[in-house]
Amino acid sequence: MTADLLIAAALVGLLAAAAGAVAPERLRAEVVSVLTVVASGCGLAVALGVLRSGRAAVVHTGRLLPLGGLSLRLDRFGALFVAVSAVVAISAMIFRLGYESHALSSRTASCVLPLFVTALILVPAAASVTTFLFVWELMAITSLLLVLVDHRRRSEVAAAAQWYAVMTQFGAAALLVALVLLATHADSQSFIAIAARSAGVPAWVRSTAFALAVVGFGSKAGMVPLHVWLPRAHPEAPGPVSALMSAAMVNLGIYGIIRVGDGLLGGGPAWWWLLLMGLGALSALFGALHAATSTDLKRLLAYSTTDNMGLVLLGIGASGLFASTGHPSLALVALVAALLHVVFHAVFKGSLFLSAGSIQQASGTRDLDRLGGLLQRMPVTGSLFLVGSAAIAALPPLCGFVSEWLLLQALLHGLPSSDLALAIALPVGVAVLALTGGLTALTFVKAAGIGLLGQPRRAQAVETREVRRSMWAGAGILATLCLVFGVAPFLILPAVLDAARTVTASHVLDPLVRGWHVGLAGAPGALAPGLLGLGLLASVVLTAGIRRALQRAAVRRTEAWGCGRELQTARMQYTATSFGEPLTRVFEDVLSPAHDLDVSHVAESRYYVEAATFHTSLEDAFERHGYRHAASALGWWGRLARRVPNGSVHRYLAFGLVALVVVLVVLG
Amino acid sequence: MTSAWPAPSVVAVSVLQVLGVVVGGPLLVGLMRKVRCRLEGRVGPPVHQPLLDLRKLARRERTRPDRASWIFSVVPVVLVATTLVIALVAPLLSTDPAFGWSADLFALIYLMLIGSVVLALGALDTGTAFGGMGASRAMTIGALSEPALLVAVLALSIPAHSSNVPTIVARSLAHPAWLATPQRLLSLVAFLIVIVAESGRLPVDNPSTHLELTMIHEAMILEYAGADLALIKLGESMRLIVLLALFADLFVPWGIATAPGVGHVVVGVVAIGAKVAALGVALAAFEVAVAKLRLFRVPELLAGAFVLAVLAVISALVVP
Amino acid sequence: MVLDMILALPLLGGAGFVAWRNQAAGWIAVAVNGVALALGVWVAIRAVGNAPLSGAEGLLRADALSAFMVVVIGTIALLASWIGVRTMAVEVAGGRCTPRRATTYGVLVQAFVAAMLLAVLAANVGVLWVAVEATTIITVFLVGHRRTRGALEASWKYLVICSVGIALAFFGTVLVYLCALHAGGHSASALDWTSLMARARHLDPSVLRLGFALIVLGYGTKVGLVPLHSWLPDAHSQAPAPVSALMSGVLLTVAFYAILRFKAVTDAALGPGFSRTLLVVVALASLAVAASLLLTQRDYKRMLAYHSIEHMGLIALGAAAGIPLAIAGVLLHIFGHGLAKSVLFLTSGEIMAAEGTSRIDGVHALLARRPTLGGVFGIGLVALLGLPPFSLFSSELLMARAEFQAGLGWAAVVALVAMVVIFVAVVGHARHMLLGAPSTPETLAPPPAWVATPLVMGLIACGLIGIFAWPLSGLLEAAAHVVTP
Amino acid sequence: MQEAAGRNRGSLQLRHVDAGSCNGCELEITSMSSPVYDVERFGIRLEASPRHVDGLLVTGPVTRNMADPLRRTFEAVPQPRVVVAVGDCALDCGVFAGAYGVQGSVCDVMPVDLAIPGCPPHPATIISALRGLAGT
Amino acid sequence: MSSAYSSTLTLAAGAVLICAVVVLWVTSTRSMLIVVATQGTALGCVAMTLGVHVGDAGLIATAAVELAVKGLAIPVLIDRAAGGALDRERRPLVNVPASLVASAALIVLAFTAARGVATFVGATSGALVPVGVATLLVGFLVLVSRRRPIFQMVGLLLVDNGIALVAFLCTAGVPFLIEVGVSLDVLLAVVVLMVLAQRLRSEFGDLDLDELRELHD
Repeated sequence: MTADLLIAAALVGLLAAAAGAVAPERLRAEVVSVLTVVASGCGLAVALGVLRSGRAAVVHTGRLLPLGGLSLRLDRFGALFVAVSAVVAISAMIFRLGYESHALSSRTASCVLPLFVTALILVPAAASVTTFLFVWELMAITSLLLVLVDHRRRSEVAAAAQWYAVMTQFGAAALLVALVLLATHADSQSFIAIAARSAGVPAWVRSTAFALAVVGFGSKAGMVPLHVWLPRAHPEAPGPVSALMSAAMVNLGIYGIIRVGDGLLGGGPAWWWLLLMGLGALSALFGALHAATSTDLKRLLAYSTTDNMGLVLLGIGASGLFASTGHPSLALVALVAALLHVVFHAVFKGSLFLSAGSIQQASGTRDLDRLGGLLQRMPVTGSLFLVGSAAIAALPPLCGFVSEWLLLQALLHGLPSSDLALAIALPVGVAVLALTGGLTALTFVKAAGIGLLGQPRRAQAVETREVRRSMWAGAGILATLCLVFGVAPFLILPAVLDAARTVTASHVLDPLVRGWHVGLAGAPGALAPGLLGLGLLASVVLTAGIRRALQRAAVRRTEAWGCGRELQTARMQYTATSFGEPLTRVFEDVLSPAHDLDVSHVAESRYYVEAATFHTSLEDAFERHGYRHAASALGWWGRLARRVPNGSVHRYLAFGLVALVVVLVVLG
Repeated sequence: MTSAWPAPSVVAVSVLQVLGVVVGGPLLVGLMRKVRCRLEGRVGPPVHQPLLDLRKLARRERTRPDRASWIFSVVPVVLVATTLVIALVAPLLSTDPAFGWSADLFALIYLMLIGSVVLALGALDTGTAFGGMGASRAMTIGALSEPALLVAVLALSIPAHSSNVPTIVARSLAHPAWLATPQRLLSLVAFLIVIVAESGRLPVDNPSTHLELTMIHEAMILEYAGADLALIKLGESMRLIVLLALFADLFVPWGIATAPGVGHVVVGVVAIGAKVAALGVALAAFEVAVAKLRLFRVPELLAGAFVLAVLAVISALVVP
Repeated sequence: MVLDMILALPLLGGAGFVAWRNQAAGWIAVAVNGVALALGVWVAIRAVGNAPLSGAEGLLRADALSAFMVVVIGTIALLASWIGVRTMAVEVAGGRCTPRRATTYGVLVQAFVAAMLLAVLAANVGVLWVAVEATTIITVFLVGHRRTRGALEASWKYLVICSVGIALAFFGTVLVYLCALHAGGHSASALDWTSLMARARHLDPSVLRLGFALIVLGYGTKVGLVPLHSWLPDAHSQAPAPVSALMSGVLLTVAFYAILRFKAVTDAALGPGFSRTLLVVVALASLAVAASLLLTQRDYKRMLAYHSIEHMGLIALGAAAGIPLAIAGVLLHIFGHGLAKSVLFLTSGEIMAAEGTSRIDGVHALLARRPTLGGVFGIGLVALLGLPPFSLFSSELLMARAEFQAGLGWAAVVALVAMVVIFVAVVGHARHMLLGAPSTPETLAPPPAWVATPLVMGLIACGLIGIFAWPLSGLLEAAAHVVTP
Repeated sequence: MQEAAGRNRGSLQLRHVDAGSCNGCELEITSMSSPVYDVERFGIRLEASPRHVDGLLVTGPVTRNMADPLRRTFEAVPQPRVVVAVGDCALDCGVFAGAYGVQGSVCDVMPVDLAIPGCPPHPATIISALRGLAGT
Repeated sequence: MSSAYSSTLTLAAGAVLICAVVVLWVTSTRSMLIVVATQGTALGCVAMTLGVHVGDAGLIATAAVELAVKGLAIPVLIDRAAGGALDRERRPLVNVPASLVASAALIVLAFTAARGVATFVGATSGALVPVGVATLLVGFLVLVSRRRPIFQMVGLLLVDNGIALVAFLCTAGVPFLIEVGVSLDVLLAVVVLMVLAQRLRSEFGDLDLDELRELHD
């Protein structure tokens, strides 16, 4: 039954793609969106069925994919990711109904979008090396084409797509080697067989495969230093696509790391996981810092994706570390925390990206320095963005807090430890969590405060109007989930626990308390998000009531206090750049911002300034110090190599003569 | 997960805690102001002056900048409400308050964070230069002090194997030797620095400055008037007293009511009052003695706190 | 009989050009090639699980491998002759070509196709050699068809280098013949494929070793493998698009077919180690050369040509692995590469005709200005770079799996590194050509539907054979077993 | 006055505006906060934001340039609000009466609730007047 | 008989190699053509000698074809291609003394490398196989070092002749049908080269091949 639904999801997805290719332009958006929602709905149904029953959905056919065969097997672990992708896809497609983009309505884009969603749903179900790589690459190429949609309007799109293409191909190559290496040593390309036989595989093969998988999947998850494409490509994609990429596609990088590390390899030595924790910590800090200093709304969100995926990697690393040092119960808790964060990140980041898409469409820009005052002009979208921001800043009672709390608990309960690795890694993990937590709060105060509040910083922003209903409905679904999961995590926690158990084949008794609360079994105290939410609501009502009782007169609306000055313009407000400036100065050594002050004087005297322009820019340190050099080295090599074939037929023939001589010498 | 205490005691303790925080907060501020004035050679306003101010403000007109949204009006309410929740669940008087099992230290910190965040949002909502300036500075300092705070908390939680505050307090009482360990002392200092930074006291911020350009916290609330301002002032004083009370519980837990009974609770009230007052006096005295730091020296202070907290964790691992 | 017909049909099409001398002849050639393809498909269906067909008194022989190659050649020939009608019409209309030369062109293309068919259908490896040499001579005029300085230069280089290479292959063939005679072969039939395989175990190892090395060197020239690969970018960039398509799409792989045949003999005699070492060396060298020269490539037709060198390197590496899975992957790759590369060359011909330059920096914003051509070119590059759903993805994965199984994992990793570098380079070039906004808002006429259709169909075919296993898997496996123990 | 005292009941915050003073009054106002006079003990403070105060403490004649800012500051104070004019200049422009650049006294610009004469007024005078407002 | 056979064979084969070396030496087209014709004839003689020795009619026929094509047709064709112009190799890429030294090295290489094949074949013909390989290598050297189109055509011929020599010596020639095909192909190749050389001259004028460098990356 579930298998049929899985096939149905894929077929409806293909149907949607076909419809996108042939439908008349008038109907295209509607037809494609509705069909894709149906496909995602099928995917969601399969995932929920599998999560509930625990019976995997299996599809196998040799009639597809020559000499490899298509092999799908959706277990609970995969189902969790399918469910997440499906929910994000449904929201994004509802959003897409109202999203006005001529480019996204083109024949190609309409055809590719459903394919992308289908690939997102199929990746976690893939159960053989060939199938996995096929759908993985399909996902990569379809998302690449969708990133390209706006290439005519903005020149940055092409650059972003180029970065994305290169990084994703690099990652795919690493994955191919990792998976094929495992398949070769396990003598089968089925995941089940590999998992069963991987224990007998030589240690170097296991380690190589894991390291390559971390590289390959990490690049998809936006792991530093392979993240460079993410803050370029996610922002340049059209609204619904960037939501799908940042909320659903990056998760699959995490999926892959867990699937390979825990599922196929069944865990490994401590250094694997320390490596992962290190990379996670680096990603979290780097992403958070750049998000805090970004002024482009969607770029900020993209960097924050890197940050959150870093936290997830930290959790996975901690989980593996616990498992390898003999703490199976904590390992499970840490993994659950990481997975929970994946789910919640999808929910709030999806809502944020969709709201950001609305904002971009309504105001025509995503530059925070030009936005402002949107909450009054777009009350619903603005509120949804606020909810998402609060969730991502881990403010209770929204969902972000629950997963971060659980992760903190896992790290905390691993201490004190006699194991040196744990004793060093866990406190560092807590410190990273804490620092990113603070930076994220700052980031989203900036995003929401500068973007939505205050006065419009540009004339056009005054004209901004609320977007169509379906657009905020799409973001609203996810924002509602932020609140629902935040208050009632028990709705999702058992499913996540089952998923984590499935992939680690863990037999640990229930490590978490059941019911409304979240907590570690056997540990005193727990988190009561529902109660907390209720308490907050009650005390807000109480306080507001008291205020109302004390002061019944209407609030007087006056001009803002400007020290008595006559001229109080919107330009005097803090911008996103100035908001982040103190932080930029604090982390000057890491961010190394470039300043450029250009002063021109009046002709008569140098004492009078005619005009002054100040320009500041922050470049990604990895891009500047790593990738640029690599690119110029390749260019240098290319120019060098070009000198060899200079067009002389004699030289060409001489190659042959030399080869002939070598053959004769060696074989004669 | 219900309290082991009889219901009336629990209710009584809860009411006392909330009342204590609501009334004690302004009084603490008054006390600190008094101490300050005395040290400066003045008589100073009466200790209950902040309460008088609040009474007057509560009846005054509320204003709202014409471009601000509904967020602006919500901020004071949320600020007070979050602190009320903390006052309710935190073990200020007894080790087993209502919902004490849910009084997780991390949760309390994040509840406080809600207050900081909404204050900053409210400041940005005014659409003025001062609001943005204050919000930017406050959030930067907050972002840097949070890691120090969380790591310091971790250092406290490690020996207790829990981040539940009542549990930590109860275990500290059971093992007084913990209190003199290096990790305690180190995290104590870190905690103190963070309290100073979070509550906007000298040397991080001068709460009585009149110069907008040097303001951090005051700049954020320039636009609030009347009842809104009263709530904000109340909320801030509540945050301060809650922080100090938590600090007192975590580092000097003696006197807290560990069993139901009027006697215990009375002792608890007196003890926490005395401890908080002593801390307030010490803080005020310290404030008189130091000058405000330049804004960009503040991160150095917070980084110092962070290092101390990390050292605390490491020594917690070395000296279990 | 069928085999004779398959050979005769293209020649018939060539005769049509002489008889009619107008566009109708072009369509007749298309039809004739279509019929040849249909016959080839029939032969292929029959070849799976049955004894090989033979024809022309034993001179021709079609086992599954030959049948597969006939299908590949037929498909690409159909595509190329279809677009050839357009190319010649445009050239004649534009005054760049006289009707007389158009006729010559038509005849030569058909002869070229026939020579390739002869090469893969020949029962005797000597005849195979003659056919491959014949393709060289025929295509020299096709390469030089434009009569420009560049075309002349390219055809000179092409002829000289390939003649030398093919002579070396003849040397190798002679040495194999020598071994076969000494192993008891009869002089007339010793070079027959079946007799060679039958006596493979008794062939003299040291002479055979030298012979195979010379064959790899010699036929490798036509395949475009290092070291005698240098003619390829020149010839492919100067030839008319349909000829480039045929050369890059099938001629290279027909030459590789010869290497595959000899490899089977050598492996049977010497074990797989020798041919593997040799092929790995030339494959990796070819990949390195292609990667290095694609980095700063300035001409898009040359870019496609170097891309062919890369794919030939991949095919050689796959063949080095040698196990049936690898050979199946190689053959699938041959088909997929043929389709994608010929579509790309044909499209690039259209682009060049429309834009008047083959320089990468001379072409911009194609997707915006010429959506059809730009789209086909872009999707073709996607296919060629080995991304799904196109068959090159499946075949590259198959080859990689096989290489790992055969213990050539390290070489596969090196190849992957080269492929990533090539990806970087090609994506950069494609970005400059395809993306962006047009500098001037011009409305440009798209190519007629009858031109776009075969191109799109080619890409669709390339996708379908990568997704659906059932029409091809059996044939691929049967063909792979012909040249593997 | 009485109304204000009943309203404030021991808590009075004012915003000081120098509308064009010679700074004589400022010196006296500053010395109110010194240990000698210590106005704060009566619950009276000067605040930075007009939103936070109960009224204005205006000194000096109202110059042309300060008239508008003064009015704006007055508008910014939440109601009910008081205006305290300190010094002779604030009351009737003093020696600056009729000078170029002087628009008039404070009461020409806004209603004055409490006038404290003197050139400059003694701190004790100011404090006692303000105590009347504060109700202490 | 046997000694006459072997000395004839050795003489003819030696002539093939010597002609190849002489090609390196000469600079004028006319003298080079004489050398090429001589070499073709010598090659034909080798085939003829072998054919007579074995008594194989096919081989004798092959020898006749060979004589006709390589001894006569091709030199005449090349002469036509040269169009009577006095084309000289003025400045070879590798000058004459150096190319002679190089050819000596290549001949040594050929003798060492082909030893295996020589012993495998055995007998007089086997011993002469290295001569063929040496011719091939010298031909290759001509291809690599000579700038004039006609000299490159000749280099190609030398390579072909070397291989043909090896073929005759090793296996008494490939089967007749294939041999005809091969000869036809070589003939056609030379014809095509000739056509190309004419076009090159009409397009580029007096041309060194080394200047033909318009096409490169």
